[in-house]
Amino acid sequence: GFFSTIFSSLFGTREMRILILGLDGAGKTTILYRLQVGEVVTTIPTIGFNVETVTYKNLKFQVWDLGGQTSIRPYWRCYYSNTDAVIYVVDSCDRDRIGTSKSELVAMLEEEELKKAILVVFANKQDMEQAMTPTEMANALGLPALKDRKWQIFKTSATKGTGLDEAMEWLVEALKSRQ
Amino acid sequence: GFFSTIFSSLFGTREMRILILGLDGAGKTTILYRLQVGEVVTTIPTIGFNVETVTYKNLKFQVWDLGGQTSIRPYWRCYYSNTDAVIYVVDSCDRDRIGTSKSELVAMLEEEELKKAILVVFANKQDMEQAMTPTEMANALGLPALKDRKWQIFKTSATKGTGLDEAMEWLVEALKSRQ
Amino acid sequence: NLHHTDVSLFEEPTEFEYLRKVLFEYMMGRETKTMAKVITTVLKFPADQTQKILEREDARPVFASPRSGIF
Amino acid sequence: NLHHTDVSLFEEPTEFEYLRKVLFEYMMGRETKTMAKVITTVLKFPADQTQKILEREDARPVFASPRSGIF
Ligand SMILES: Nc1nc2c(ncn2[C@@H]2O[C@H](COP(=O)(O)OP(=O)(O)OP(=O)(O)O)[C@@H](O)[C@H]2O)c(=O)[nH]1
Ligand SMILES: Nc1nc2c(ncn2[C@@H]2O[C@H](COP(=O)(O)OP(=O)(O)OP(=O)(O)O)[C@@H](O)[C@H]2O)c(=O)[nH]1
Ligand SMILES: [Mg+2]
Ligand SMILES: [Mg+2]
Repeated sequence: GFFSTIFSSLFGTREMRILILGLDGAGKTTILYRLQVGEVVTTIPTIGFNVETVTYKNLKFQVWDLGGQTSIRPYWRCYYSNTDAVIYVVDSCDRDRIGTSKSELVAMLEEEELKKAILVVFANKQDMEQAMTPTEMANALGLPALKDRKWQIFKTSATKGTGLDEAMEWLVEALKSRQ
Repeated sequence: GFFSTIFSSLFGTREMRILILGLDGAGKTTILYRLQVGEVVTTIPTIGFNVETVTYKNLKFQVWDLGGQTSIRPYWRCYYSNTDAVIYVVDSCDRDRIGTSKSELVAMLEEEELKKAILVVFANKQDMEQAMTPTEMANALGLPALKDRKWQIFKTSATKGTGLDEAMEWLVEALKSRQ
Repeated sequence: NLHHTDVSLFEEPTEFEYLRKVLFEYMMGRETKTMAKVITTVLKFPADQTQKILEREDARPVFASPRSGIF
Repeated sequence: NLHHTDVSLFEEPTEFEYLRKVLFEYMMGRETKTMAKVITTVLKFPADQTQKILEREDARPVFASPRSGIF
Protein backbone atom coordinates (compact mmCIF):
# COMPACT_ATOMS: atom_id res chain seq x y z
CA GLY A 1 0.00 0.00 0.00
CA PHE A 2 0.76 3.66 -0.13
CA PHE A 3 1.94 4.23 3.43
CA SER A 4 4.08 1.15 3.63
CA THR A 5 5.77 2.23 0.41
CA ILE A 6 6.55 5.68 1.84
CA PHE A 7 7.59 4.15 5.12
CA SER A 8 9.86 1.66 3.40
CA SER A 9 11.48 4.20 1.16
CA LEU A 10 12.19 6.46 4.15
CA PHE A 11 14.18 3.60 5.60
CA GLY A 12 15.62 2.57 2.29
CA THR A 13 14.02 -0.88 2.25
CA ARG A 14 11.43 -1.19 -0.43
CA GLU A 15 9.74 -4.53 -0.95
CA MET A 16 11.65 -6.63 -3.45
CA ARG A 17 9.93 -8.52 -6.22
CA ILE A 18 11.27 -11.99 -6.86
CA LEU A 19 10.17 -14.57 -9.39
CA ILE A 20 10.70 -18.30 -8.98
CA LEU A 21 10.86 -19.85 -12.44
CA GLY A 22 11.82 -23.22 -13.90
CA LEU A 23 10.29 -26.24 -15.60
CA ASP A 24 7.31 -28.06 -14.10
CA GLY A 25 8.23 -30.37 -11.26
CA ALA A 26 11.54 -28.62 -10.52
CA GLY A 27 10.44 -27.81 -6.96
CA LYS A 28 9.43 -24.14 -7.20
CA THR A 29 6.32 -24.32 -5.04
CA THR A 30 8.10 -26.48 -2.50
CA ILE A 31 10.81 -23.84 -2.30
CA LEU A 32 8.37 -20.93 -1.96
CA TYR A 33 6.68 -22.41 1.09
CA ARG A 34 9.94 -23.68 2.53
CA LEU A 35 11.13 -20.07 2.44
CA GLN A 36 7.89 -18.68 3.79
CA VAL A 37 6.83 -21.10 6.49
CA GLY A 38 9.97 -23.20 6.85
CA GLU A 39 8.14 -26.44 6.11
CA VAL A 40 7.71 -28.94 3.30
CA VAL A 41 4.16 -28.69 2.02
CA THR A 42 2.40 -31.14 -0.23
CA THR A 43 2.18 -29.60 -3.70
CA ILE A 44 0.13 -30.11 -6.79
CA PRO A 45 1.22 -28.82 -10.21
CA THR A 46 0.75 -25.04 -10.24
CA ILE A 47 -1.71 -23.96 -12.90
CA GLY A 48 -1.46 -20.26 -12.31
CA PHE A 49 0.82 -18.94 -9.60
CA ASN A 50 1.40 -18.53 -5.92
CA VAL A 51 2.43 -15.19 -4.49
CA GLU A 52 3.59 -14.73 -0.91
CA THR A 53 5.36 -12.18 1.20
CA VAL A 54 8.60 -13.55 2.57
CA THR A 55 10.68 -11.71 5.16
CA TYR A 56 14.36 -12.51 5.26
CA LYS A 57 17.03 -10.61 7.20
CA ASN A 58 14.70 -7.64 7.63
CA LEU A 59 14.11 -7.47 3.90
CA LYS A 60 10.60 -7.98 2.60
CA PHE A 61 10.17 -9.94 -0.59
CA GLN A 62 7.10 -10.37 -2.69
CA VAL A 63 7.80 -13.80 -4.11
CA TRP A 64 5.96 -15.11 -7.17
CA ASP A 65 6.06 -18.83 -7.96
CA LEU A 66 4.80 -19.37 -11.52
CA GLY A 67 3.56 -22.67 -12.93
CA GLY A 68 6.14 -24.25 -15.24
CA GLN A 69 4.11 -26.50 -17.55
CA THR A 70 4.84 -26.13 -21.26
CA SER A 71 1.54 -24.53 -22.27
CA ILE A 72 1.67 -21.81 -19.63
CA ARG A 73 5.40 -21.03 -19.78
CA PRO A 74 4.82 -18.43 -22.56
CA TYR A 75 3.02 -16.31 -19.97
CA TRP A 76 5.99 -15.98 -17.59
CA ARG A 77 6.92 -12.80 -19.41
CA CYS A 78 3.74 -11.06 -18.29
CA TYR A 79 5.18 -11.06 -14.77
CA TYR A 80 8.66 -9.67 -15.51
CA SER A 81 8.05 -5.97 -14.95
CA ASN A 82 9.84 -4.50 -11.88
CA THR A 83 11.45 -7.80 -10.97
CA ASP A 84 14.58 -7.52 -8.80
CA ALA A 85 15.72 -11.12 -8.93
CA VAL A 86 14.89 -14.46 -10.51
CA ILE A 87 15.32 -17.73 -8.67
CA TYR A 88 15.68 -20.27 -11.44
CA VAL A 89 15.00 -23.78 -10.19
CA VAL A 90 16.31 -26.85 -11.99
CA ASP A 91 15.71 -30.50 -11.12
CA SER A 92 19.29 -31.81 -10.95
CA CYS A 93 18.13 -35.30 -11.87
CA ASP A 94 16.17 -34.29 -14.97
CA ARG A 95 18.99 -34.69 -17.50
CA ASP A 96 16.53 -35.25 -20.36
CA ARG A 97 15.16 -31.76 -20.06
CA ILE A 98 18.25 -29.78 -19.15
CA GLY A 99 18.31 -28.51 -22.75
CA THR A 100 14.74 -27.24 -22.46
CA SER A 101 15.60 -25.68 -19.13
CA LYS A 102 18.52 -23.90 -20.77
CA SER A 103 16.52 -22.53 -23.69
CA GLU A 104 13.79 -21.20 -21.39
CA LEU A 105 16.47 -19.56 -19.26
CA VAL A 106 18.17 -18.00 -22.27
CA ALA A 107 14.86 -16.67 -23.64
CA MET A 108 14.06 -15.20 -20.26
CA LEU A 109 17.39 -13.45 -19.86
CA GLU A 110 17.00 -11.84 -23.26
CA GLU A 111 13.97 -9.89 -22.08
CA GLU A 112 14.52 -6.16 -21.65
CA GLU A 113 12.42 -6.03 -18.48
CA LEU A 114 14.80 -8.44 -16.74
CA LYS A 115 17.98 -6.67 -17.81
CA LYS A 116 18.88 -5.64 -14.29
CA ALA A 117 17.51 -8.68 -12.48
CA ILE A 118 19.87 -10.80 -10.41
CA LEU A 119 19.90 -14.52 -11.23
CA VAL A 120 20.18 -17.29 -8.64
CA VAL A 121 20.09 -20.82 -9.95
CA PHE A 122 18.97 -23.53 -7.55
CA ALA A 123 20.40 -26.92 -8.57
CA ASN A 124 17.57 -28.61 -6.69
CA LYS A 125 16.93 -32.22 -5.57
CA GLN A 126 20.55 -32.64 -4.51
CA ASP A 127 19.37 -35.28 -2.06
CA MET A 128 19.03 -37.68 -5.00
CA GLU A 129 21.93 -39.91 -6.00
CA GLN A 130 21.93 -39.20 -9.72
CA ALA A 131 21.98 -35.43 -9.21
CA MET A 132 24.14 -33.32 -11.54
CA THR A 133 26.83 -31.33 -9.80
CA PRO A 134 26.47 -27.54 -9.80
CA THR A 135 29.46 -27.22 -12.16
CA GLU A 136 27.93 -29.70 -14.56
CA MET A 137 24.63 -27.83 -14.44
CA ALA A 138 26.19 -24.39 -14.77
CA ASN A 139 27.87 -25.55 -17.97
CA ALA A 140 24.75 -27.25 -19.31
CA LEU A 141 22.81 -24.01 -18.77
CA GLY A 142 25.55 -21.89 -20.31
CA LEU A 143 25.94 -19.75 -17.19
CA PRO A 144 29.69 -19.07 -17.59
CA ALA A 145 28.98 -17.34 -20.91
CA LEU A 146 26.50 -14.86 -19.41
CA LYS A 147 27.36 -11.21 -19.95
CA ASP A 148 26.30 -8.25 -17.80
CA ARG A 149 24.52 -10.47 -15.33
CA LYS A 150 25.04 -10.93 -11.63
CA TRP A 151 24.46 -14.63 -11.06
CA GLN A 152 25.28 -17.55 -8.78
CA ILE A 153 24.39 -21.23 -8.58
CA PHE A 154 23.64 -23.19 -5.37
CA LYS A 155 23.01 -26.82 -4.61
CA THR A 156 19.71 -27.16 -2.82
CA SER A 157 17.29 -29.72 -1.55
CA ALA A 158 13.92 -28.16 -0.94
CA THR A 159 12.63 -31.24 0.83
CA LYS A 160 15.64 -31.62 3.16
CA GLY A 161 15.95 -27.87 3.47
CA THR A 162 19.64 -27.75 2.60
CA GLY A 163 21.35 -24.99 0.67
CA LEU A 164 18.43 -22.55 0.78
CA ASP A 165 19.92 -20.37 3.51
CA GLU A 166 23.22 -19.92 1.72
CA ALA A 167 21.43 -19.06 -1.49
CA MET A 168 19.14 -16.53 0.15
CA GLU A 169 22.03 -14.97 2.03
CA TRP A 170 23.94 -14.48 -1.19
CA LEU A 171 20.83 -13.02 -2.82
CA VAL A 172 20.25 -10.54 0.00
CA GLU A 173 23.84 -9.35 -0.23
CA ALA A 174 23.64 -9.09 -4.00
CA LEU A 175 20.44 -7.03 -3.75
CA LYS A 176 21.90 -4.76 -1.09
CA SER A 177 25.15 -4.14 -2.93
CA ARG A 178 23.20 -3.33 -6.07
CA GLN A 179 21.36 -0.39 -4.53
CA GLY B 1 -25.02 7.47 -11.79
CA PHE B 2 -26.09 8.33 -8.30
CA PHE B 3 -27.44 11.84 -8.81
CA SER B 4 -29.31 11.09 -11.99
CA THR B 5 -30.97 8.16 -10.22
CA ILE B 6 -32.11 10.40 -7.38
CA PHE B 7 -33.17 13.08 -9.80
CA SER B 8 -35.12 10.62 -11.92
CA SER B 9 -36.87 9.01 -9.02
CA LEU B 10 -37.91 12.41 -7.68
CA PHE B 11 -39.68 12.94 -10.96
CA GLY B 12 -40.89 9.40 -11.21
CA THR B 13 -39.00 8.59 -14.41
CA ARG B 14 -36.26 6.11 -13.80
CA GLU B 15 -34.27 4.83 -16.77
CA MET B 16 -35.87 1.68 -18.18
CA ARG B 17 -33.87 -1.36 -19.11
CA ILE B 18 -34.91 -3.03 -22.34
CA LEU B 19 -33.45 -6.11 -24.03
CA ILE B 20 -33.73 -6.78 -27.75
CA LEU B 21 -33.59 -10.54 -28.26
CA GLY B 22 -34.21 -12.95 -31.12
CA LEU B 23 -32.36 -15.31 -33.46
CA ASP B 24 -29.36 -14.16 -35.47
CA GLY B 25 -30.27 -12.14 -38.52
CA ALA B 26 -33.74 -11.19 -37.25
CA GLY B 27 -32.91 -7.49 -37.42
CA LYS B 28 -32.15 -6.61 -33.78
CA THR B 29 -29.16 -4.37 -34.40
CA THR B 30 -30.92 -2.66 -37.29
CA ILE B 31 -33.84 -1.95 -34.95
CA LEU B 32 -31.64 -0.64 -32.13
CA TYR B 33 -30.02 2.00 -34.32
CA ARG B 34 -33.26 2.80 -36.11
CA LEU B 35 -34.70 3.60 -32.68
CA GLN B 36 -31.65 5.53 -31.56
CA VAL B 37 -30.58 7.53 -34.60
CA GLY B 38 -33.58 7.03 -36.90
CA GLU B 39 -31.46 5.58 -39.67
CA VAL B 40 -30.71 2.22 -41.26
CA VAL B 41 -27.11 1.33 -40.45
CA THR B 42 -25.06 -1.37 -42.06
CA THR B 43 -24.74 -4.23 -39.60
CA ILE B 44 -22.49 -7.20 -39.09
CA PRO B 45 -23.48 -10.20 -36.96
CA THR B 46 -23.28 -9.13 -33.32
CA ILE B 47 -20.76 -11.19 -31.39
CA GLY B 48 -21.31 -9.62 -28.04
CA PHE B 49 -23.84 -6.84 -27.64
CA ASN B 50 -24.63 -3.22 -28.32
CA VAL B 51 -25.99 -1.00 -25.58
CA GLU B 52 -27.37 2.47 -26.21
CA THR B 53 -29.46 5.06 -24.46
CA VAL B 54 -32.68 5.75 -26.35
CA THR B 55 -35.04 8.59 -25.42
CA TYR B 56 -38.66 8.17 -26.43
CA LYS B 57 -41.54 10.37 -25.29
CA ASN B 58 -39.47 11.78 -22.44
CA LEU B 59 -38.68 8.30 -21.21
CA LYS B 60 -35.08 7.18 -21.13
CA PHE B 61 -34.32 3.61 -22.07
CA GLN B 62 -31.11 1.71 -21.72
CA VAL B 63 -31.47 -0.67 -24.65
CA TRP B 64 -29.36 -3.82 -24.95
CA ASP B 65 -29.14 -5.63 -28.28
CA LEU B 66 -27.65 -9.07 -27.73
CA GLY B 67 -26.08 -11.25 -30.42
CA GLY B 68 -28.40 -14.10 -31.42
CA GLN B 69 -26.10 -16.78 -32.81
CA THR B 70 -26.64 -20.29 -31.45
CA SER B 71 -23.42 -20.55 -29.47
CA ILE B 72 -23.89 -17.29 -27.59
CA ARG B 73 -27.65 -17.50 -27.01
CA PRO B 74 -27.12 -19.38 -23.73
CA TYR B 75 -25.62 -16.19 -22.32
CA TRP B 76 -28.74 -14.04 -22.83
CA ARG B 77 -29.78 -14.98 -19.32
CA CYS B 78 -26.81 -13.17 -17.80
CA TYR B 79 -28.46 -9.90 -18.87
CA TYR B 80 -31.97 -10.50 -17.52
CA SER B 81 -31.68 -8.88 -14.09
CA ASN B 82 -33.74 -5.66 -13.66
CA THR B 83 -35.16 -5.82 -17.16
CA ASP B 84 -38.41 -3.90 -17.68
CA ALA B 85 -39.27 -5.12 -21.16
CA VAL B 86 -38.10 -7.50 -23.86
CA ILE B 87 -38.39 -6.67 -27.54
CA TYR B 88 -38.39 -10.08 -29.21
CA VAL B 89 -37.54 -9.79 -32.89
CA VAL B 90 -38.52 -12.48 -35.39
CA ASP B 91 -37.70 -12.61 -39.10
CA SER B 92 -41.17 -13.08 -40.58
CA CYS B 93 -39.71 -14.85 -43.63
CA ASP B 94 -37.66 -17.38 -41.67
CA ARG B 95 -40.29 -20.12 -41.49
CA ASP B 96 -37.63 -22.82 -41.07
CA ARG B 97 -36.57 -21.47 -37.75
CA ILE B 98 -39.84 -20.28 -36.27
CA GLY B 99 -39.78 -23.38 -34.03
CA THR B 100 -36.34 -22.47 -32.71
CA SER B 101 -37.50 -18.93 -32.21
CA LYS B 102 -40.42 -20.21 -30.18
CA SER B 103 -38.36 -22.47 -27.94
CA GLU B 104 -35.87 -19.71 -27.18
CA LEU B 105 -38.78 -17.42 -26.34
CA VAL B 106 -40.41 -19.99 -24.09
CA ALA B 107 -37.14 -20.69 -22.25
CA MET B 108 -36.65 -16.97 -21.75
CA LEU B 109 -40.13 -16.36 -20.37
CA GLU B 110 -39.64 -19.14 -17.83
CA GLU B 111 -36.84 -17.23 -16.14
CA GLU B 112 -37.70 -15.83 -12.73
CA GLU B 113 -35.80 -12.59 -13.39
CA LEU B 114 -38.11 -11.78 -16.31
CA LYS B 115 -41.34 -12.55 -14.48
CA LYS B 116 -42.50 -8.95 -14.56
CA ALA B 117 -41.03 -7.97 -17.91
CA ILE B 118 -43.34 -6.75 -20.64
CA LEU B 119 -43.04 -8.57 -23.98
CA VAL B 120 -43.26 -6.89 -27.37
CA VAL B 121 -42.83 -9.13 -30.39
CA PHE B 122 -41.65 -7.51 -33.61
CA ALA B 123 -42.77 -9.53 -36.64
CA ASN B 124 -39.95 -7.99 -38.64
CA LYS B 125 -39.10 -7.85 -42.36
CA GLN B 126 -42.75 -7.23 -43.28
CA ASP B 127 -41.51 -5.53 -46.44
CA MET B 128 -40.82 -8.97 -47.89
CA GLU B 129 -43.48 -10.80 -49.89
CA GLN B 130 -43.31 -14.14 -48.15
CA ALA B 131 -43.70 -12.62 -44.69
CA MET B 132 -45.85 -14.43 -42.13
CA THR B 133 -48.78 -12.41 -40.86
CA PRO B 134 -48.73 -11.32 -37.21
CA THR B 135 -51.55 -13.73 -36.39
CA GLU B 136 -49.72 -16.61 -38.02
CA MET B 137 -46.58 -15.71 -36.09
CA ALA B 138 -48.35 -15.20 -32.76
CA ASN B 139 -49.77 -18.70 -33.07
CA ALA B 140 -46.46 -20.21 -34.14
CA LEU B 141 -44.81 -18.65 -31.10
CA GLY B 142 -47.60 -19.74 -28.77
CA LEU B 143 -48.33 -16.21 -27.62
CA PRO B 144 -52.08 -16.67 -27.06
CA ALA B 145 -51.31 -19.32 -24.44
CA LEU B 146 -49.11 -17.01 -22.35
CA LYS B 147 -50.21 -16.58 -18.74
CA ASP B 148 -49.49 -13.62 -16.47
CA ARG B 149 -47.71 -11.74 -19.20
CA LYS B 150 -48.42 -8.36 -20.71
CA TRP B 151 -47.58 -8.80 -24.39
CA GLN B 152 -48.33 -7.47 -27.86
CA ILE B 153 -47.18 -8.25 -31.41
CA PHE B 154 -46.48 -5.66 -34.14
CA LYS B 155 -45.61 -5.89 -37.82
CA THR B 156 -42.40 -4.02 -38.46
CA SER B 157 -39.90 -3.34 -41.15
CA ALA B 158 -36.69 -2.07 -39.64
CA THR B 159 -35.26 -1.16 -43.04
CA LYS B 160 -38.38 0.74 -44.22
CA GLY B 161 -38.98 2.07 -40.72
CA THR B 162 -42.61 0.99 -40.56
CA GLY B 163 -44.40 -0.22 -37.44
CA LEU B 164 -41.69 0.79 -34.99
CA ASP B 165 -43.47 3.90 -33.73
CA GLU B 166 -46.71 2.08 -32.99
CA ALA B 167 -44.81 -0.64 -31.17
CA MET B 168 -42.82 1.82 -29.07
CA GLU B 169 -45.90 3.84 -28.26
CA TRP B 170 -47.65 0.74 -26.99
CA LEU B 171 -44.56 -0.18 -24.96
CA VAL B 172 -44.32 3.25 -23.35
CA GLU B 173 -47.98 3.11 -22.33
CA ALA B 174 -47.58 -0.42 -21.02
CA LEU B 175 -44.57 0.62 -18.96
CA LYS B 176 -46.35 3.68 -17.59
CA SER B 177 -49.53 1.85 -16.66
CA ARG B 178 -47.47 -0.82 -14.92
CA GLN B 179 -45.93 1.64 -12.44
CA ASN C 1 7.34 -21.69 -26.79
CA LEU C 2 4.16 -23.21 -28.08
CA HIS C 3 1.47 -20.86 -29.37
CA HIS C 4 -2.08 -21.66 -30.31
CA THR C 5 -3.94 -19.81 -32.99
CA ASP C 6 -7.05 -17.92 -31.93
CA VAL C 7 -9.38 -20.35 -33.57
CA SER C 8 -8.01 -23.49 -32.00
CA LEU C 9 -8.16 -22.06 -28.48
CA PHE C 10 -11.93 -22.31 -28.35
CA GLU C 11 -13.74 -25.03 -30.22
CA GLU C 12 -16.31 -22.42 -31.21
CA PRO C 13 -14.60 -19.25 -32.45
CA THR C 14 -17.72 -17.17 -31.89
CA GLU C 15 -17.59 -17.91 -28.19
CA PHE C 16 -13.97 -16.89 -28.04
CA GLU C 17 -14.67 -13.57 -29.70
CA TYR C 18 -17.68 -13.08 -27.47
CA LEU C 19 -15.61 -13.62 -24.36
CA ARG C 20 -13.03 -11.12 -25.55
CA LYS C 21 -15.66 -8.48 -26.23
CA VAL C 22 -17.32 -8.91 -22.84
CA LEU C 23 -14.01 -9.03 -21.02
CA PHE C 24 -12.83 -5.87 -22.71
CA GLU C 25 -15.93 -4.02 -21.53
CA TYR C 26 -15.43 -5.42 -18.03
CA MET C 27 -11.81 -4.39 -17.93
CA MET C 28 -12.72 -0.89 -19.10
CA GLY C 29 -15.11 -0.68 -16.15
CA ARG C 30 -18.35 -0.65 -18.12
CA GLU C 31 -21.47 -2.46 -16.90
CA THR C 32 -19.21 -4.55 -14.73
CA LYS C 33 -21.92 -6.40 -12.83
CA THR C 34 -23.56 -7.72 -15.99
CA MET C 35 -20.21 -8.42 -17.63
CA ALA C 36 -19.08 -10.33 -14.54
CA LYS C 37 -22.13 -12.56 -14.82
CA VAL C 38 -21.35 -13.31 -18.45
CA ILE C 39 -17.66 -13.99 -17.84
CA THR C 40 -18.25 -16.36 -14.94
CA THR C 41 -20.87 -18.19 -17.03
CA VAL C 42 -18.82 -18.47 -20.22
CA LEU C 43 -15.79 -19.72 -18.32
CA LYS C 44 -17.86 -21.91 -15.98
CA PHE C 45 -16.40 -20.55 -12.76
CA PRO C 46 -17.19 -22.65 -9.70
CA ALA C 47 -20.24 -21.41 -7.78
CA ASP C 48 -18.26 -20.17 -4.77
CA GLN C 49 -15.93 -18.06 -6.90
CA THR C 50 -18.83 -16.66 -8.90
CA GLN C 51 -20.54 -15.64 -5.68
CA LYS C 52 -17.43 -13.90 -4.37
CA ILE C 53 -17.00 -12.01 -7.62
CA LEU C 54 -20.63 -10.88 -7.75
CA GLU C 55 -20.58 -9.81 -4.10
CA ARG C 56 -17.55 -7.71 -4.86
CA GLU C 57 -19.36 -6.13 -7.81
CA ASP C 58 -22.23 -5.15 -5.52
CA ALA C 59 -19.76 -3.43 -3.23
CA ARG C 60 -18.12 -1.44 -6.04
CA PRO C 61 -18.42 2.32 -5.73
CA VAL C 62 -21.00 3.65 -8.20
CA PHE C 63 -18.69 6.19 -9.79
CA ALA C 64 -16.41 3.39 -11.00
CA SER C 65 -18.95 2.43 -13.65
CA PRO C 66 -19.36 5.34 -16.07
CA ARG C 67 -22.42 4.00 -17.89
CA SER C 68 -24.11 2.67 -14.77
CA GLY C 69 -27.81 3.27 -14.66
CA ILE C 70 -30.26 1.87 -12.21
CA PHE C 71 -28.79 -1.57 -11.57
CA ASN D 1 -28.99 -24.61 -25.83
CA LEU D 2 -25.64 -26.02 -26.71
CA HIS D 3 -23.12 -26.36 -23.92
CA HIS D 4 -19.46 -27.20 -24.18
CA THR D 5 -17.63 -29.14 -21.56
CA ASP D 6 -14.74 -27.38 -19.88
CA VAL D 7 -12.16 -29.44 -21.63
CA SER D 8 -13.45 -28.88 -25.15
CA LEU D 9 -13.61 -25.11 -24.75
CA PHE D 10 -9.85 -24.80 -24.87
CA GLU D 11 -7.79 -27.21 -26.86
CA GLU D 12 -5.35 -27.24 -23.96
CA PRO D 13 -7.21 -27.68 -20.66
CA THR D 14 -4.26 -26.33 -18.66
CA GLU D 15 -4.54 -23.01 -20.41
CA PHE D 16 -8.23 -22.84 -19.70
CA GLU D 17 -7.69 -23.46 -15.99
CA TYR D 18 -4.84 -20.96 -15.99
CA LEU D 19 -7.04 -18.28 -17.50
CA ARG D 20 -9.72 -18.92 -14.91
CA LYS D 21 -7.27 -18.65 -12.05
CA VAL D 22 -5.77 -15.40 -13.32
CA LEU D 23 -9.15 -13.93 -14.14
CA PHE D 24 -10.47 -14.76 -10.68
CA GLU D 25 -7.58 -12.89 -9.08
CA TYR D 26 -8.16 -9.96 -11.44
CA MET D 27 -11.87 -9.85 -10.68
CA MET D 28 -11.14 -9.94 -6.96
CA GLY D 29 -8.96 -6.88 -7.43
CA ARG D 30 -5.63 -8.52 -6.69
CA GLU D 31 -2.46 -7.63 -8.59
CA THR D 32 -4.66 -6.29 -11.32
CA LYS D 33 -1.93 -4.77 -13.47
CA THR D 34 -0.02 -8.04 -13.75
CA MET D 35 -3.21 -10.06 -14.16
CA ALA D 36 -4.38 -7.70 -16.92
CA LYS D 37 -1.15 -8.37 -18.81
CA VAL D 38 -1.66 -12.11 -18.53
CA ILE D 39 -5.32 -11.99 -19.57
CA THR D 40 -4.72 -9.83 -22.63
CA THR D 41 -1.85 -12.14 -23.64
CA VAL D 42 -3.71 -15.42 -23.12
CA LEU D 43 -6.74 -14.18 -25.03
CA LYS D 44 -4.64 -12.38 -27.66
CA PHE D 45 -6.37 -9.02 -27.35
CA PRO D 46 -5.62 -6.61 -30.20
CA ALA D 47 -2.77 -4.20 -29.37
CA ASP D 48 -5.00 -1.12 -29.14
CA GLN D 49 -7.35 -2.76 -26.65
CA THR D 50 -4.45 -4.06 -24.58
CA GLN D 51 -3.00 -0.58 -24.41
CA LYS D 52 -6.30 0.93 -23.29
CA ILE D 53 -6.69 -1.70 -20.60
CA LEU D 54 -3.15 -1.23 -19.27
CA GLU D 55 -3.48 2.56 -19.27
CA ARG D 56 -6.62 2.18 -17.23
CA GLU D 57 -4.77 -0.07 -14.78
CA ASP D 58 -2.12 2.61 -14.32
CA ALA D 59 -4.85 5.10 -13.48
CA ARG D 60 -6.49 2.84 -10.88
CA PRO D 61 -6.54 4.21 -7.34
CA VAL D 62 -3.91 2.46 -5.20
CA PHE D 63 -6.33 1.42 -2.46
CA ALA D 64 -8.29 -0.72 -4.91
CA SER D 65 -5.53 -3.29 -4.90
CA PRO D 66 -5.23 -4.79 -1.42
CA ARG D 67 -1.98 -6.68 -2.02
CA SER D 68 -0.36 -3.96 -4.11
CA GLY D 69 3.28 -3.41 -3.40
CA ILE D 70 5.65 -1.24 -5.31
CA PHE D 71 4.40 -1.70 -8.85
N1 LIG E 1 13.73 -35.47 -3.79
C1 LIG E 1 13.35 -34.21 -3.88
N2 LIG E 1 12.11 -33.93 -4.29
C2 LIG E 1 11.74 -32.62 -4.37
C3 LIG E 1 12.62 -31.57 -4.04
N3 LIG E 1 11.96 -30.40 -4.22
C4 LIG E 1 10.73 -30.70 -4.67
N4 LIG E 1 10.59 -32.04 -4.76
C5 LIG E 1 9.41 -32.78 -5.21
O1 LIG E 1 9.20 -32.54 -6.58
C6 LIG E 1 7.80 -32.55 -6.89
C7 LIG E 1 7.43 -31.28 -7.61
O2 LIG E 1 7.60 -30.18 -6.73
P1 LIG E 1 6.82 -28.81 -6.92
O3 LIG E 1 7.33 -27.85 -5.90
O4 LIG E 1 5.36 -29.03 -6.96
O5 LIG E 1 7.29 -28.43 -8.38
P2 LIG E 1 7.01 -27.07 -9.20
O6 LIG E 1 8.32 -26.61 -9.72
O7 LIG E 1 6.25 -26.12 -8.37
O8 LIG E 1 6.13 -27.60 -10.44
P3 LIG E 1 5.00 -26.80 -11.31
O9 LIG E 1 4.08 -26.17 -10.30
O10 LIG E 1 4.32 -27.83 -12.14
O11 LIG E 1 5.71 -25.81 -12.15
C8 LIG E 1 7.09 -32.72 -5.56
O12 LIG E 1 6.76 -34.06 -5.39
C9 LIG E 1 8.12 -32.29 -4.55
O13 LIG E 1 7.97 -32.89 -3.28
C10 LIG E 1 13.92 -31.92 -3.59
O14 LIG E 1 14.76 -31.08 -3.28
N5 LIG E 1 14.22 -33.24 -3.55
N1 LIG F 1 -35.79 -6.83 -45.83
C1 LIG F 1 -35.49 -6.54 -44.57
N2 LIG F 1 -34.26 -6.77 -44.11
C2 LIG F 1 -33.98 -6.45 -42.82
C3 LIG F 1 -34.94 -5.90 -41.96
N3 LIG F 1 -34.38 -5.71 -40.74
C4 LIG F 1 -33.11 -6.12 -40.86
N4 LIG F 1 -32.85 -6.57 -42.10
C5 LIG F 1 -31.60 -7.10 -42.61
O1 LIG F 1 -31.32 -8.34 -42.00
C6 LIG F 1 -29.93 -8.53 -41.84
C7 LIG F 1 -29.60 -8.85 -40.39
O2 LIG F 1 -29.90 -7.73 -39.59
P1 LIG F 1 -29.19 -7.46 -38.18
O3 LIG F 1 -29.85 -6.25 -37.59
O4 LIG F 1 -27.73 -7.45 -38.30
O5 LIG F 1 -29.63 -8.80 -37.42
P2 LIG F 1 -29.40 -9.18 -35.86
O6 LIG F 1 -30.71 -9.65 -35.33
O7 LIG F 1 -28.75 -8.06 -35.14
O8 LIG F 1 -28.41 -10.45 -35.98
P3 LIG F 1 -27.29 -10.96 -34.91
O9 LIG F 1 -26.48 -9.77 -34.52
O10 LIG F 1 -26.48 -12.00 -35.62
O11 LIG F 1 -28.03 -11.56 -33.76
C8 LIG F 1 -29.28 -7.26 -42.33
O12 LIG F 1 -28.85 -7.45 -43.65
C9 LIG F 1 -30.40 -6.25 -42.26
O13 LIG F 1 -30.27 -5.19 -43.19
C10 LIG F 1 -36.25 -5.66 -42.50
O14 LIG F 1 -37.16 -5.20 -41.82
N5 LIG F 1 -36.48 -6.01 -43.79
MG1 LIG G 1 4.38 -25.32 -8.54
MG1 LIG H 1 -26.94 -7.83 -34.24
